[in-house]
Amino acid sequence: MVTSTAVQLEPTGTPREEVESVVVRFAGDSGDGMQLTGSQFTLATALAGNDLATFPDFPAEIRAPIGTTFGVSAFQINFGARKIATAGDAPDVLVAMNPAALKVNLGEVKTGGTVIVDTGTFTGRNLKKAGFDSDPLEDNSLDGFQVLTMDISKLTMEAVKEFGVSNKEALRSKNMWTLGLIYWLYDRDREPTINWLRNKFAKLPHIADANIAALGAGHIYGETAELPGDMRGFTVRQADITPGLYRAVTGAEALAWGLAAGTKLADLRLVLASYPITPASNLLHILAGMKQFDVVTFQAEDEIAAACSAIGASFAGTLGVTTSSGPGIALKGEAIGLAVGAELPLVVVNVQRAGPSTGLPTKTEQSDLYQAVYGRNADAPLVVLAASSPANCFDMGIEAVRLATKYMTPVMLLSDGYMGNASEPWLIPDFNDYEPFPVKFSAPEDIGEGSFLPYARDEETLARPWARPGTSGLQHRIGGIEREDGSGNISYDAENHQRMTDLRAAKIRGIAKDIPLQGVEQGNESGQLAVVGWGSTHGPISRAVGNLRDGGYDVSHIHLHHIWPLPSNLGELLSGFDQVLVPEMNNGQLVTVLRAEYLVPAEPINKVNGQPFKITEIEDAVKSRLDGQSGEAK
Amino acid sequence: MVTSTAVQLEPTGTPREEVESVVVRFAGDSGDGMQLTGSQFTLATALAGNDLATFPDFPAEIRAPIGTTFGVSAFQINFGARKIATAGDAPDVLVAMNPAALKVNLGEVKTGGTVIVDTGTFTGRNLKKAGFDSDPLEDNSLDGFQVLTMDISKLTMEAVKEFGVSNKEALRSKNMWTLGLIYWLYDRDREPTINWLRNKFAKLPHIADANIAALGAGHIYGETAELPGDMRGFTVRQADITPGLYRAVTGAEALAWGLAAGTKLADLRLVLASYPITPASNLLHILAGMKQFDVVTFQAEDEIAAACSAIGASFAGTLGVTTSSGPGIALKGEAIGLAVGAELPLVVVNVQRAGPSTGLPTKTEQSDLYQAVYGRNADAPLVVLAASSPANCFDMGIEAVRLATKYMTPVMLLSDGYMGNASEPWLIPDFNDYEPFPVKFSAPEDIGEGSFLPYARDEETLARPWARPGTSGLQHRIGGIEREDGSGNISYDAENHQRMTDLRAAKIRGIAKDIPLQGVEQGNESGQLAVVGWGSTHGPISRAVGNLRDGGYDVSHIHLHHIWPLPSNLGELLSGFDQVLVPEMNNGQLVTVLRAEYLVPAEPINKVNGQPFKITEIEDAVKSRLDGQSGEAK
Amino acid sequence: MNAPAKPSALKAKDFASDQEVRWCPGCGDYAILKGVQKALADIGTPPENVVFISGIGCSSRFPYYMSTYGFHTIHGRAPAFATGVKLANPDMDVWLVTGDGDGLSIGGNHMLHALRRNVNMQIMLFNNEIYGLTKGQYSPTSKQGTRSPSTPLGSLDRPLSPVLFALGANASFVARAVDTQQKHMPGVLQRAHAHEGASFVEIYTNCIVYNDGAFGSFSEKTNAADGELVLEHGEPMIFGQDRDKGIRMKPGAIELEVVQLGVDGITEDDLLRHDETNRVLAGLLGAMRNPDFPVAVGVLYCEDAEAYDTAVYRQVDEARAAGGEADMNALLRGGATWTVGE
Amino acid sequence: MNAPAKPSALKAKDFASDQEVRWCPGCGDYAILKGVQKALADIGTPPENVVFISGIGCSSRFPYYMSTYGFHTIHGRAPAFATGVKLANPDMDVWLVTGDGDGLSIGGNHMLHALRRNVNMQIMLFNNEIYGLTKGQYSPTSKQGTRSPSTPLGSLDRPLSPVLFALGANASFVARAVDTQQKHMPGVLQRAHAHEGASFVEIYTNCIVYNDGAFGSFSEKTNAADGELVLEHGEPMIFGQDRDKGIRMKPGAIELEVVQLGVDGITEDDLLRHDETNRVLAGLLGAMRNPDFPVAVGVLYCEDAEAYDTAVYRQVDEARAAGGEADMNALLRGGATWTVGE
Ligand SMILES: Cc1ncc(C[n+]2csc(CCOP(=O)(O)OP(=O)(O)O)c2C)c(N)n1
Ligand SMILES: Cc1ncc(C[n+]2csc(CCOP(=O)(O)OP(=O)(O)O)c2C)c(N)n1
Ligand code: SF4
Ligand code: SF4
Ligand SMILES: [Mg+2]
Ligand SMILES: [Mg+2]
Repeated sequence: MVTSTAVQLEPTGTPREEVESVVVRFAGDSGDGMQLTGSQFTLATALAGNDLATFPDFPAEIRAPIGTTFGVSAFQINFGARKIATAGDAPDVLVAMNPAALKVNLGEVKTGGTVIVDTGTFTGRNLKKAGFDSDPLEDNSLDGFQVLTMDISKLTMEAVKEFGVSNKEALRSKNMWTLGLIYWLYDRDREPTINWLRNKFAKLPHIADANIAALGAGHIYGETAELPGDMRGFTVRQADITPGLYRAVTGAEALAWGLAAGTKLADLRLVLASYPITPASNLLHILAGMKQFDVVTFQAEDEIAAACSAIGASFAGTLGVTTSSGPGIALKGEAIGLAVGAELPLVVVNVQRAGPSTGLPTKTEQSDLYQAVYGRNADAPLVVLAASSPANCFDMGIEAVRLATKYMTPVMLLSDGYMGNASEPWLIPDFNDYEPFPVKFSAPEDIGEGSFLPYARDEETLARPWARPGTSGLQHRIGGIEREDGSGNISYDAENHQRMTDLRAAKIRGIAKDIPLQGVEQGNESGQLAVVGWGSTHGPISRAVGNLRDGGYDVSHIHLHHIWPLPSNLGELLSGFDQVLVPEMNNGQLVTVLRAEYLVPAEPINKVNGQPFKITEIEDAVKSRLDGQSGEAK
Repeated sequence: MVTSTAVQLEPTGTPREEVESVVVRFAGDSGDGMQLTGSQFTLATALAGNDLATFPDFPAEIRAPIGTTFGVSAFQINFGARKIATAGDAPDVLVAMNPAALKVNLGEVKTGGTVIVDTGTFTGRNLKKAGFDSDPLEDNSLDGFQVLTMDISKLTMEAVKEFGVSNKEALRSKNMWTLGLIYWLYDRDREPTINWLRNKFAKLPHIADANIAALGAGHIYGETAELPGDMRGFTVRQADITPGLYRAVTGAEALAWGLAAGTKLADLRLVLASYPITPASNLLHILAGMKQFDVVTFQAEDEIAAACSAIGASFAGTLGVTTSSGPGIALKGEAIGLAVGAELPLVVVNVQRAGPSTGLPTKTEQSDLYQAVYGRNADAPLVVLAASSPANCFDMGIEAVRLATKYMTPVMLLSDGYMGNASEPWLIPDFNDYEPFPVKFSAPEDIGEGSFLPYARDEETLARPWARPGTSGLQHRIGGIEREDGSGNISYDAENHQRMTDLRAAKIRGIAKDIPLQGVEQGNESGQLAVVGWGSTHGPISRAVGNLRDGGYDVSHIHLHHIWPLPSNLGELLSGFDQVLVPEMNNGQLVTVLRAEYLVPAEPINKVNGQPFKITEIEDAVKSRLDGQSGEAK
Repeated sequence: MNAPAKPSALKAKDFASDQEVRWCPGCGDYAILKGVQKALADIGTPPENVVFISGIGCSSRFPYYMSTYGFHTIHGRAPAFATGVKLANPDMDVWLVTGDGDGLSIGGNHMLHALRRNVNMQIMLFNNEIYGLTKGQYSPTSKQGTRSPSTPLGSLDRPLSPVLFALGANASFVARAVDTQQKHMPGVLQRAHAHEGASFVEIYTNCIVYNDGAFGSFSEKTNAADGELVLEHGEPMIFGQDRDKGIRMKPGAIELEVVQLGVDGITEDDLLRHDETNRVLAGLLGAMRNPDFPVAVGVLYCEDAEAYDTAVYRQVDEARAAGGEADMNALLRGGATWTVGE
Repeated sequence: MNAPAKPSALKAKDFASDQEVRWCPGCGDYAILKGVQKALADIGTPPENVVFISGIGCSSRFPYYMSTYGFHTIHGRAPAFATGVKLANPDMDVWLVTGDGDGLSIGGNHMLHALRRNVNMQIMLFNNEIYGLTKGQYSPTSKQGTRSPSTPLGSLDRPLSPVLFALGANASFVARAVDTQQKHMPGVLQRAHAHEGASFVEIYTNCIVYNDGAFGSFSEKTNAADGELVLEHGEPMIFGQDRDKGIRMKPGAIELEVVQLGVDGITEDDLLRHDETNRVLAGLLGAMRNPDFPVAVGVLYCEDAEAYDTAVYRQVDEARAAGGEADMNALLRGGATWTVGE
């Protein structure tokens, strides 16, 4: 059961149709406030007790000329009475605030879906800008859709005229009018949005009033207007959700907080050194506002300087963290190699984007796995982790800090643009439930008679000791030239280099003992086919496997959070399946690692178009492999 | 039969023992001129008609204090009457010019081998500097070796005193005295060295005279002195060598010339942009002296600038080449990604060194294969080639240029520190025998009515056209953001990104059709065990497999020059062997690629101590696998 | 160095490509695009001999809007790509477009070295004192205390002055222009083009979204006369709405001061005359900032020196002349060889 | 900024490590090592609070020879590592060692930004005008025409002046010392240490193997008096074997000239007095080169400014004071939340 704290749900006016889940996409010009609209709707939906997932889709331009297709900004939400795993394959409802938004998004709407259009923007000029030869509202372009046309611009202007706002300001409330209508359609509570508006425009009360009026007007329009067809509003029952206190969280937020939480658990200061790059900049922005958590942030002159200053910070006895995206990570490679050789803790976060090179900065991809696992000169093993969802970023942030500090190693943590920007409901954990893992720095008394040996090793972890500058008696010198086992002095000795290479490899391999055994998310521990995923494909795979299992297929879902080292039982686990399928938003990378490690005939499903997988794409791939099989149970 | 042009072989004085092959190592202080000594001996040996291979081993310091172990410089040569594949596992003869040289090198000398020592340097001070507690000539350290002690310092001083050279200059001729002795020992002709000395010291004739006198004195010493035991000089018969004109060539020379030759065949100017780094700097130095070959060289401010200016040069219609070693290549990763996306020709040479990070710059390794094949952000496939010996660098340089220009792609060409510095005899090819592959730039008349499409594609190669700035009507703009198929204009379109990703991958994969099918160097096309190698392990593998086959083992040697794409028949070839063994001077990299590609249970043999493989190491690894097998023929 | 523009049949629009310009409406970069197209038409190099190279940033989208050859490269590295183009083909007329982040943050080193090497190209640094493309973080030229997403409590770094940096980098040509001053800019760009070597032009540009009005104190029409000093070689330094203010060396000190003409007997003769060839004077002028001083625009410094690429090909030509025909077979056969007979 | 050295019980040898020094015999870096150890003893910071950071190069081996904490990092990036150390722990006394290649070629950008940010550390740039470690290629400070393995026909680039570069980078402290001048160097280093912020010290050092005698015209004992001008704040600029030569502003021009005391009625009063706080004067002095001028050594420029790391922790402290105790649970629960009941 869901109780929404301090919020009263309005009584439903008209008889509503019940649906299990819905996908709505808001689309408009960059200036139309679609992202705000989406996040308000997300909150209202969470408060209504649905499970949900979202996908914001920004334009690449900062501010494209108004009305152009490349200036369209969209926000998609999938919500329902059941567990929601992805933002949805295809919208049931598209809200198009202008012709360009219709042009760009119509192709994805479900056949028979609803299209809501602001006719006020369908001027000749705008149609032309959007590249329409004729008015799609008048030709047959929208056949097969349920189309709701209304002049939202005009209706908004009328609703707000009493508040003395300029025309421009009035039109900026259009998104609230639309939100009001959608609130009515899905029976959401307006109160939290009203509160949010009051708060946001505290210093401009007339703007707040106008927006609130627009919100109300849109809602009333839904209640009273004659909507075409049998459209009478919907009910989406509350989902069966683990009880507790929830919030919406983006991957960027959860990751930033996870890193801060991890360093608190490690009893360390966090020094984040970063250089802005889409879509990783948010991590810098969020952590820059967390100084009271003993977080120091530094916008370096470039990615190399960011990596190097993070490593310098680790040398000095704090946790150095550096965040970037693919091209920036490429620049950090040489420095990361030093951290591997010097054996210093370091967390490197890669919020992946579509590539190669500059690629499509605002589109998502998970094509930096090769770079993470193999992308350095020489034998330079390190730990690679991958978060699987916005909320999971919190725990993976902590895990990255734990492994980096316990094993004195760089850890590469992979997120992606989709996960970073999308938000999902998060059952907020109690920070006190997390086991602290305070770092024990070397102390003068540890060394007894002899001198400090910076490359002595912990027998169990093979980690070297960490001595903090400022500690008397532990002065030592390290660097990138091969270090003598024990003393750390420069050594050109052949056998020492072999030994150190082996030790570095063994240390990282040994971490497999310190991570969870690989489990199966859904399905049996062996069988006809395992779908193996990593990163943000978790959502679509999980739903696809669920659907397939419902359909009687013998499929299991295995999801990796530890990419390197791999869980120690993974090879055995995979060998229990006839087929292994690896969907990736790249041209086949994890699949290479699995084939090389375990000689399993794993096969890739690749998608490299900057968009997350659709559930059906994974379903189809599995079906095509299993339906062809003779005789056996599907 | 061997004829040495213009050189008369001296008649042999004493009855000599005939040996099939010999390994000699010259070792001394950095100031002792061991590299010069070695290269003179190499030339004399080549003139004597033996096959040979060499291994220079420099100290890491520029000029370490005299007499220290870390200042020891060594040069090893293996020569014989049969085909010589490596510089030899263990010296038969060690020449130690001082205690430090003895200290560092004695451990490697063959049991029962000969140690020649300059007693004049075995002073208390020098012994201490070398870290000896007692004089090894007096304790039992040299038991089991044949030791030849003589005061070379004093003998040299005496030999040169008539030439009015200073004491310091006199002592500098010690190496020539020693060379004279070794010339006698192996019956080599002094004439070429005498000519070389006259030439080198043309402006200092008294120095030339002193050196020549020292050379003669050492030789006479061998002829006349009572050498201990049964040492009476050796004969090494001429080897059975393909007739023709030969020279000694280092990998650096052959590679520089190969790149220049390739650009000549492509009818292009070569623009080399590089930043100095050991052991790659030589390429820059050599090409800097080749301006008359339409070679422009540029010492950039760093490796990033080097890569970028090379790419700029390719954009402008010449061939951009950039050379470096592991850490420098790491810095070029982002720029190489741009060349992949922009589809511009580029040759990137990596003269690999021991790592990770700064590692051991003067030691060899082949641990940058991961970096070459996988080390970029996103899906960024390119061509990876690997030379197998100093002389082979010439042909691989040409092949790199051919593929880069034909397919409009970056090519990564792997060499290593060992190959770069070592020299081998080279049957000099006739440049006229090479098939030219002139680049055809787009011309205004190619485009007909429409506008120039920089991302149109050749149907067969999938290469895009190359239009040279300065050509009227072909102006176009390209960049790192995803390009529209055909026009090259910025495109954020999802399906275009998928298509371009697929095209880039298909173009590189398709090159497999344009490279030789993989052959077997020695042994059968299928059988019990294949040893698969790449790069400079060619020598030891080839000799080891030869020895093993002589010993009745069913082993084959497969050597890859094309690492990516792999030859199209390789998978089938490998599947014909029960076992596949991959020796690498790294922690197992090619083996990963082969396992992932072909699901063959290839196993690694790794060596990461900065030294090339010994033949016996490979023999032992093979034997341990085959000897254990029941019943069947070895 | 003051080569007059050749008469040219080319029009500004001949330098415009067919691509839609995608900066934010009101961005200062539109005006610069116009100014550059105008300057190129005046200069008259055919578009096929012109190459625009840029890094990454809003400003770096520039090449797509030109009908010339263009290469939109990677962040910060444009000077290196441009150097490569000139090494490959010194006949190309190379223009570089970069931003304050692209050119001075990640790309500071390449800028430094392109300038000191004196590679023959025009470097236009679009300085909006902010990172536009990545949504508003402060840049190395942002004023201390700038609040931005990465510095919510205000930036702490001391800003760089692009022109002082360039002078310290041993640049041979340093100038300044302003987005809004369409009459002035093409002339400065022509001067830059006429100069042999690396010509550095800082162009102030208004980022209307993230740093609106940063240069209003001199770039707005109403403020220009008082806020700006337009430099002309050999001319006395006069400025002001009523052309009644001037710049002179403060007596007995090594610093500048603003004086009022006619007050305390000060006449034009007391004022400094601009000398483009004095690097120290250029430094003094480059350091002038509102409100105490007018901002100096125009050519601050210009020195004759051989361009790097010219020197490179001089060496190549000399080597060819000395070394004779390059013969690959002769090269391979140079040094010690031996023959193995049949 | 002129803080006198505290009396210290530490001796130079307390700063020497047990590692054998491995430069070429006769390398100038030995003398610098001695001078630095002496300066540190005079300064008196306990070795455990001192961190030496270096890049890659012969000079960058330096940290191994010090008994302090030390990090020999990667080529060109030492300023970034050092910045990280100060961000982590501003109490550490950080010294940076770099070369002309490490600090100005590959590392020029990090140097630029460490200087303008004014991170509190001492930056010693060992300038031998050559790449030592990689065997003698020319560097960005090599004279034009330098023949080296990569420039067999002579280098073509215009060299950088490290001090002019630093001044252009908005550095707050710029000084010069010479390997051979053991009396002078520790004092300069002490001044650098006393300065809050990034203190840049160019130290000329002789690479005996690849560039022997590059600075002989002023670094050799016999030439020092005539070849060098030793700067002292507030003192007139006198030099020469007989202390009879001086520097003044050339009348009516913005440039320096050498004058003879006693000739044409010139007295000490006509000479410039050194003013460390004038950046333009520092530029004039930094540009002086043999044989026309003496080479200026000592503190060229010194300006009071808050150090970057100090400001960073000021902001942290303010945020903590304002934000109250940092509570992770409160953070996670900030903003909009909702409860799902049992
Ligand atoms: C290697 C790399 N790092 C970071 C980025 C992200 N990035 C793109 S442009 C830019 C800064 C742009 O600022 P500026 O050069 O001032 O240009 P403007 O947008 O202001 O014109 C950054 C940080 C990138 N594209 N590549
Ligand atoms: C990434 C990288 N590029 C290049 C090198 C090779 N390298 C090492 S030191 C050096 C230059 C050294 O010159 P400088 O800084 O002047 O130091 P010096 O040896 O003269 O003291 C170079 C090019 C390297 N180690 N790493
Ligand atoms: S963000 Fe700023 S700089 Fe970028 S296009 Fe918009 S106004 Fe121009
Ligand atoms: S090469 Fe030069 S700089 Fe390096 S140690 Fe030797 S003398 Fe010193
Ligand atoms: Mg900017
Ligand atoms: Mg140097």
